[in-house]
Amino acid sequence: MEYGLLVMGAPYTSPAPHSALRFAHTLLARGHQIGGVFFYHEGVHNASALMAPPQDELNLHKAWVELHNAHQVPLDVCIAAALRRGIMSEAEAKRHGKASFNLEAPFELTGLGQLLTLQQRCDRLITFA
Amino acid sequence: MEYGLLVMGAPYTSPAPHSALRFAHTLLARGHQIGGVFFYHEGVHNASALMAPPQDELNLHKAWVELHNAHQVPLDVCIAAALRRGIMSEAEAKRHGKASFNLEAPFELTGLGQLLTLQQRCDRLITFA
Amino acid sequence: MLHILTKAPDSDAAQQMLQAVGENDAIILTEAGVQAALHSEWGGFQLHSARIFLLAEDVTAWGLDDAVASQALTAVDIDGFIALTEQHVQTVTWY
Amino acid sequence: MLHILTKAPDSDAAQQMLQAVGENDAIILTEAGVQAALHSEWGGFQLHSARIFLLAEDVTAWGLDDAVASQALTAVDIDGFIALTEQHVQTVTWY
Amino acid sequence: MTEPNGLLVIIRHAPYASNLLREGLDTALVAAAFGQPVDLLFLGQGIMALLHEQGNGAPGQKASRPTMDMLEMYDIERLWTSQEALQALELEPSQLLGSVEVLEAKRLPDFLKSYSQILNF
Amino acid sequence: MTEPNGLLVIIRHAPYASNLLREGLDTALVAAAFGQPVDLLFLGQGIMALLHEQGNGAPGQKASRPTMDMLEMYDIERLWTSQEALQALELEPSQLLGSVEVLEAKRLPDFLKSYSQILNF
Repeated sequence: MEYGLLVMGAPYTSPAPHSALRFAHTLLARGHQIGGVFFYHEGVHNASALMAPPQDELNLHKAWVELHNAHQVPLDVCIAAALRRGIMSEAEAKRHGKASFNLEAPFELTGLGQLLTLQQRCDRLITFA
Repeated sequence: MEYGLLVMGAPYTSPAPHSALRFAHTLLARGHQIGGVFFYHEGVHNASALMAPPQDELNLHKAWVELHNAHQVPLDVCIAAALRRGIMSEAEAKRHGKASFNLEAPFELTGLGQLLTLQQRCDRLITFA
Repeated sequence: MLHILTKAPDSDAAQQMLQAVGENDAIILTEAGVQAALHSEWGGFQLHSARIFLLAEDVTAWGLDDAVASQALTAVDIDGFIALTEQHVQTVTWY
Repeated sequence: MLHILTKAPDSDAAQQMLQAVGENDAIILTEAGVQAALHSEWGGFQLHSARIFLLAEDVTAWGLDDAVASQALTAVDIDGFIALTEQHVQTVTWY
Repeated sequence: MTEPNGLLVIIRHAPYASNLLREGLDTALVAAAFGQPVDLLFLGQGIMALLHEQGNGAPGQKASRPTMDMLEMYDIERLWTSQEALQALELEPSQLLGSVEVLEAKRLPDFLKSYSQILNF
Repeated sequence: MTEPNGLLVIIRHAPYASNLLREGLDTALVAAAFGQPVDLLFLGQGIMALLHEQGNGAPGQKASRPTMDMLEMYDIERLWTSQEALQALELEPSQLLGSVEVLEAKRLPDFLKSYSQILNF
């Protein structure tokens, strides 16, 4: 089946991203497809390239990038939720006159419509929050 | 009296930063001093120079900077809480091999000892969470 | 001691606070805490009604001015909140 | 319908979920939800015990293996969690 | 509520306390703009968004009321809550926005099943 | 608990559920490293950190147990909880780490007042 995942919790604050990652890897091992992961609410912090947890803790940003690299899972981030929380791409940084940015590929800023499309297209949408 | 403020909530998720800012301005208007604001837990996101809320919403990062500029209030950010959440200064970015950063003066990364010093030095410590 | 409650009156935070409030303590309800105005039987009012304050700005934002007036509760503005922190050396926030 | 509970059994989320669970629904308790294992009288067990599952990895992390065993509750690993989502077209998370 | 493509957005968090109410309403508005039929169900603290006395926002925070008022413009006309959820907050239907419909809690399971898609905020 | 400079750190949030437990314990450890007398009070969900059966951490998340075990090394020897808080979780003192002392809830107000400083996590 094709699954969509909605992640609403921030790394190192909510266990939701950890649960979502475990779920994602096991889904793929069972032969399912993942149509996309959508990051909303505090979940947008998963996309921050600047996170630097202690070395004995999982780097969640890196773990999502590895999931993408191994399985081409799209990682979509709600742009409105991201911008107000300080998560932005190089293009948005330019538009807002900021000197730096913290979101880059494979994470992509996108609109909420992407979440609704994901829900409609996939056989299952599972929320981690 | 001298007050210390501890801010534990993130902008646009918790009302705590708004409450703390209102409290801070009214404190100063009443003739009190603010020995420092310490940002811990999710409160570290207040320090993000990359936040770009819609124009009809208060930019909390800017509001803290203005508080500092007008009244020289120290804005201290717990370094351990900040790094794991993707908040880092130029110096830390270099140390961690990151190409960009999102925390700059007047926000300062500091250790938890600063919170304990603030509590001991000030007449009052008020937590916003 | 001054207790600040920022969560709803049926929250874990509120229940823990009520066990920690002593005889000469005061309570200020802010943010989601102002919803206590809807619950006249809330434990806080039973035990400590004389020393409970609600932050007026938050009461108005939450649409609870009528509830506060009809129950004759005491609202204070942010100056009043600060005055309470001046009167009590120790302040604990329950969130 | 499959209901995922990620908060403690006395939380708002748990109470709302219990009102929404229908006759052919299943529940999986994950993250803080696994604490229901400590509360044999929890509303969920009264109403729906045959269709309640606990996520084994979270049970172990929370130190609740003994509680799950002594109450003869059903723990499933993450493969079992996914199997539940395969069986139910609709999944709702209460958090 | 029996349309095949119907989306139910459940709102369970209060205005100001977090951004979940706002983000849930935004989701409903975008779905409606895409032409999807959308209803809203308010439970628990989410009901606080329905008080007609809601003010202009906490100082510095944006009020949710203007967003609530946009719902009708986007043809989101059915707002639901449950009798028991109202009672828990000691609110009367008369204190809510006029358009809110009240369900008995025991009808909730069938109510949820009548939607093909649900998002829970 | 009657020392003039004593700090009480109150822990009210569970392991894994948020980072507040960890950040509260870190604060206690730093205070102790600075030579400040520190006690810990566990209430509500915070008590879950005291279960001696606590495992190795949820997959991918760091366990809190090693940090708990560091407390003694830093001379943080008094861990408190309340009778009523334990009962609410249906836990017996025998399920907790051996060093935990149990207060009656009615003693809590005076207990808090015996510390010159309090931080609430």
